[in-house]
Amino acid sequence: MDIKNNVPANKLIFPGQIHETPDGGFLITKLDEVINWARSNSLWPLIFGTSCCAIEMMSAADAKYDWSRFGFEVARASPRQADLIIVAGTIVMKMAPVLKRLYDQMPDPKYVIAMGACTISGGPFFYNTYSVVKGVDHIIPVDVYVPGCPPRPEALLHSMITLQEKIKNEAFFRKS
Amino acid sequence: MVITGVCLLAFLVVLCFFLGYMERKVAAFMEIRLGPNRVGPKGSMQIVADTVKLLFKEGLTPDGADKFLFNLAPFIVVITSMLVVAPIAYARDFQLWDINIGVLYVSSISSMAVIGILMAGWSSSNKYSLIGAMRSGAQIVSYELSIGLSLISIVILSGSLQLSEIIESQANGWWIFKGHIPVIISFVIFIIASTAEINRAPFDLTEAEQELTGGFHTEYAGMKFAMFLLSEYINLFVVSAIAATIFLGGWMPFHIGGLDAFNHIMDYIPSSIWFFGKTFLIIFIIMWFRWTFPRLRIDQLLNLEWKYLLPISMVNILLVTAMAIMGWHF
Amino acid sequence: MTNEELKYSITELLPVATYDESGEFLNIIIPSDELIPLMKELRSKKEFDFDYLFCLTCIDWKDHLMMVYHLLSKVHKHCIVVKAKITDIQNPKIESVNCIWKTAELNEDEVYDLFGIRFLNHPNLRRLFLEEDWKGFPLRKNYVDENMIKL
Amino acid sequence: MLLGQDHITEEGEFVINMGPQHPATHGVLHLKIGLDGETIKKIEPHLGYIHRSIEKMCEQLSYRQFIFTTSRMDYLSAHINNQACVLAVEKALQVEATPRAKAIRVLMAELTRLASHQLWWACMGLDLGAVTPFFYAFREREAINTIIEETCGTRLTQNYMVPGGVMMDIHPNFQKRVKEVLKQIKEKAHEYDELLTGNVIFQQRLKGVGYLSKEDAVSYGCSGPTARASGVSCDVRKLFPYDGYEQLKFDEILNTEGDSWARYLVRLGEMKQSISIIEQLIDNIPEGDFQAKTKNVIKLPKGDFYQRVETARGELGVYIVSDGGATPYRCKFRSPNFSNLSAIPKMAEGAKIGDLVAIMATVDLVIPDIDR
Repeated sequence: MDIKNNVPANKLIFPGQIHETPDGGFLITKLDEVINWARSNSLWPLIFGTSCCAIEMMSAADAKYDWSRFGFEVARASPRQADLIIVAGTIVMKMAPVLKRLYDQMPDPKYVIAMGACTISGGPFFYNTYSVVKGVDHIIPVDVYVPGCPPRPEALLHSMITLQEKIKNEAFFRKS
Repeated sequence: MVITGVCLLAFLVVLCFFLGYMERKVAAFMEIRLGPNRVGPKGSMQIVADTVKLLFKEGLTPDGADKFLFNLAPFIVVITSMLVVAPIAYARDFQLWDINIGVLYVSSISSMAVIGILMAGWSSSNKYSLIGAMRSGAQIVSYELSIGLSLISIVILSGSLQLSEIIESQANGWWIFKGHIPVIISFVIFIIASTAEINRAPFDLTEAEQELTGGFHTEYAGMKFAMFLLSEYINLFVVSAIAATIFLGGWMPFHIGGLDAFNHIMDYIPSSIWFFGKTFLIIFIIMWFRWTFPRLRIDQLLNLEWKYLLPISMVNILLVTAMAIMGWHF
Repeated sequence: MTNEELKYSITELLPVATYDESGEFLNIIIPSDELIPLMKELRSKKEFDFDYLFCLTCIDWKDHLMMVYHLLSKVHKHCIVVKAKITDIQNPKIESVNCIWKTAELNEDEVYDLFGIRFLNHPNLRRLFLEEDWKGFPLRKNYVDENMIKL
Repeated sequence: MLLGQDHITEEGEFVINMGPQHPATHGVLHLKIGLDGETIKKIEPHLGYIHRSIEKMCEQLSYRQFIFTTSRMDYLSAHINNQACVLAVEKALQVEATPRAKAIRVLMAELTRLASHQLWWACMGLDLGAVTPFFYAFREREAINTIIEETCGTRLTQNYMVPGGVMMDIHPNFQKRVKEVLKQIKEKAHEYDELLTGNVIFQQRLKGVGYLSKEDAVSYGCSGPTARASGVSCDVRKLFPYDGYEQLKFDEILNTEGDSWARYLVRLGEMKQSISIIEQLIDNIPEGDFQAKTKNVIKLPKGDFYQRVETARGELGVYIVSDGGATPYRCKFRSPNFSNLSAIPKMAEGAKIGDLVAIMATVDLVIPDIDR
C-alpha cells in the first residue's frame, strides 16, 4: 500500500507494475484477526516422528514442558485432522514420497516445522550417505526451522510460538 | 417453538464448548499437568479457538469416497444425538417435550447413531475407517441390549415410560437408594454400557488411535470432523443426563421419605443445580474412565457384553420384577 | 568346547577349511559351496549345537566377497565365526541359511540389499531398506553415487 | 519378477498397511498385514524408511568419530551404544579404561536403561489406550535426563564415551542427584503398579498374547527382555561381562511364559535391577583418572573385532573389520531390534489387530536401530 506512495512513479523498484492492493476495511480486518487468532491458538500436530527428535517431541508433551498449555496437545494420528506437521527426525529417500503424501493429505491451511539438524540439512548424516535427504525443504515447504540434535523441548515450544506469531500476521480475506 | 429450538441448539453448542474444556482440564488434572491456560482466562477460550479454526479449515472430501454418503454421515450423527436431547428435563417444570414414551424414545433414537458411523466408515473408502465402522456396528448393537434392560428395571419400578413421571416417582428418594442392590447393579451396567455406546475409552475401539489411526473418522477434516466431536460431547451429556434422570432423580432434590423438614431444606437448592450437578458428576466419572483405563480388545469387548453384562442384567430384571411385585422397595 | 577342540572336530568334517585364530573367536574360512553342509552339522550335532546366529553380514574385499556368520551355542556357551568366501563378484550367490536359523531371513534380505548377494532357496528375497529400483549396492566398495557429498 | 515379489496378497485377502506413519509403530516401520476379519494371517515387515546409511558413513569416519553415529541408532540407549563402540575399539587396541571411567560408564548405562524402560512403560500405556501412564513415566524420565544432561551436556544423544574412558568427569552434583532420583522412583513405584500392572483390562490385553517359544526366540535371534521372557538366558552383562559388571550383584530376570505379559514383567524387573546396580556403585566410584591415555589418531591393528553389550532392548554387537587404517574397513552393527522384529510375524500369527499393537509395545522396537 505504502510502497507506491514512497517510490516516485518513474523509479519503480520492480520491473513490473505494482498493483493497488485493496484495503480490507474494518470488518474484514477484524474477521481476519479472529481467524488468525483461532488458527494460531489451535495448532494440532500430526503424530509424526522418524527418529531421535520424536522423543524430544514427546518430552515437549509431557508434564514438565506441557505443550497443552498452548493447546497443542490434540495430536492427531490422521493427517486429515492435523494443522501442523512437525518433521521430527531424518528423512530418507524412501520416506520422502510418504512425507510428501502426508503433507498433501492435510487440508489447508497447513504448517511445517523442521525439527532438528537432520531435517534442516541432513545434519550428522550430511556427508558420505547415500540415502538421506539433505533438508526436508527439498520436499515440502517449511515454516519454522528448529536447530539442534535433537533440539530441546523448549526449543520446540519456542518454534511453535514463533509459528503462532507467523500465523497471526497472515491474511485470509485481505490480500496483502 | 422455533425460538426454543434455536435456544436449545445454542445451549448445546455452549455446553459442548464447556465439555471440551472440561475434558481437557480433567485430563490435565489426571495427568499431573496444567492443561490449556494461555487462550483466554485459564484457557477457557481454547475450545472456541479450536472450533473457529475447524470452521475455516478446508473441508476436503477424498477422491475415492462416496461423496454423498461421506458428506451426509456427520449430519446424521449430529442430528440423532441432538434428537435425544428433546425429552430431557432440566429443572422443575422445564421440559421441552414430555413425551409419554420418553425412555423408549431415548433408547430407540440413540441407537440410530450407528447408521451414521457405519455410513462414515463405509463411504470413506479407507480400510481403517471400514474396520472402525464394523467394530462400531458390533459394539453399539450389542451394548444397546444392556442399556435397554437396565432402563427397563426402572420402568418396572416406577410403572411409567414418561420421564417426568419417573422423576416424580423419586420424590421420596432416588431409585438408586430406594431400589436396593438390583438398581445399583442396573446403574453400574448402564454406566458401562453407555460408555461403550458413545464410543468412549475404554471402549473407543471404533476410533482406536493406536490401532486404526482415527477409526471411522480417519478421512474427515475440518467442520465435518468437528461435527463428530460435537456429537461425541452431546452424546456424553445425553447419557449422563439420562442416567441422572432415571437413577438419581433428575432435578429432584435429595429427599428421604418421611423426613419432611430435611426434604424441605433440600428443596431450597434450585432444581436445575441438582440436575446439572448430578449430570456433571456422571460426566466426570466417564471422563475419569477415559483417562485411566487401557482400551479393551474387540473380542473382550463383545465377551464383556454377551457373557457378563447381558446375563447379569437379565437376572437383574427378574429380581427387580420380583421386588416390584412384592413391594420390597421403599 | 574350546577353540582347539572346535578346530579339531571341524577339520574332521571339512578338511578344506582354513582357520584364523588371531581374534577372540575361532574363524573358519570355507568356500561358499561348502556352506550348507557345514552349517547343518554345526547346528544339529550335539557337541556343537550352535543354535544362535547372532550376526550375519558380509564384507567386500574388492576381489572377493566374504559372508560372515557369528554363531553361539546357548547350551555350550561357545562361539565360532564361519566365513564363506564368494569369488564371483559379478554375480555373487550363496545358499541361504534360512532353513537352519530363522533370523537369517531378514538378515539375508539386508545383505542382498546392500551387497547384492543372491541367496538361493530364500523364501522372500527382496530389497529390504532401499527402493526396488535403486541402482547398485551401496556397501560395495566400488559403489559410486554422484549425489553423495564426500567429506 | 521373482525378487521383491508380493508374498502376502492373495486373491480376496484384506490387506492393510500399518505404517510408515502410524501411531503404534513408534516411528516409521511399515507392516503389511493380511487380515481375516480382525484376525491377522500374515505380516510382512517393510523397512528402510529411516535407513540412514550409518554403516557406510562409518567407513569414512575415524575411530573417535564413528561413535556419534551410534547415539542416533538406538537413541533411547545412546550411552550403551556408545559404550559398545568404545569397548570394541579398546578391545582392538588392548587398552583398558580406568576404574573410575568404568564405574561412570556403568552408572550412565544403567541410568540410560532406566530412562529407556520408563519411556517404554509410557508408550506401553499409550499404545493400549491409557494416556495417563505416559505422563507419570516421563516425570521420572525427565529427572534422569536432567542428571545426564548435567554431566554430558545433552539430554538424548550423549556421545559421552571415548576410547579409554569418558569424555569428562562427572558433575560434582552427580551422586547427590542420582540418589534423589532413585528415592523418587522408589517412592513412586506403587503408582506404576496401580495404573497399569494391577489393572484387569491391561492384564487381559497382555496375558497369552504374542506367545514366543524358547526355540523360536533362539532361532529368530531374539535377545534382551524379549528373549528372556521366553526363558532364554541371554543377558550379556552376565554371560560376557564388560566394564566391571562381573563385580556387581544383580539378577538376570527370566520368565518362561513367553507372552506379552511376561515381557512386561521382565522389563519391570529389569528396572529394579538397574536401580540396585546404581545403588551399589553410586557411593563407590573409584578415584583417579576418568580417561586412559590413548593416541590422538587411533589406528586399529588388522583383523576383525566383535564387541557386544546389553542395551535396553537386547544384545548390540559392534563388528569392526580393520585393515590397519585410521577408519574401519567395514563396520556392522548387530542391532537387537532387527532380530526382535523378525520374530513379530511369528508372535502375531492369529492375533487381533489390537494384539499386534500390544506385541509391538512389549517388544519395544526402536526403528532407527533396525534400519541403521
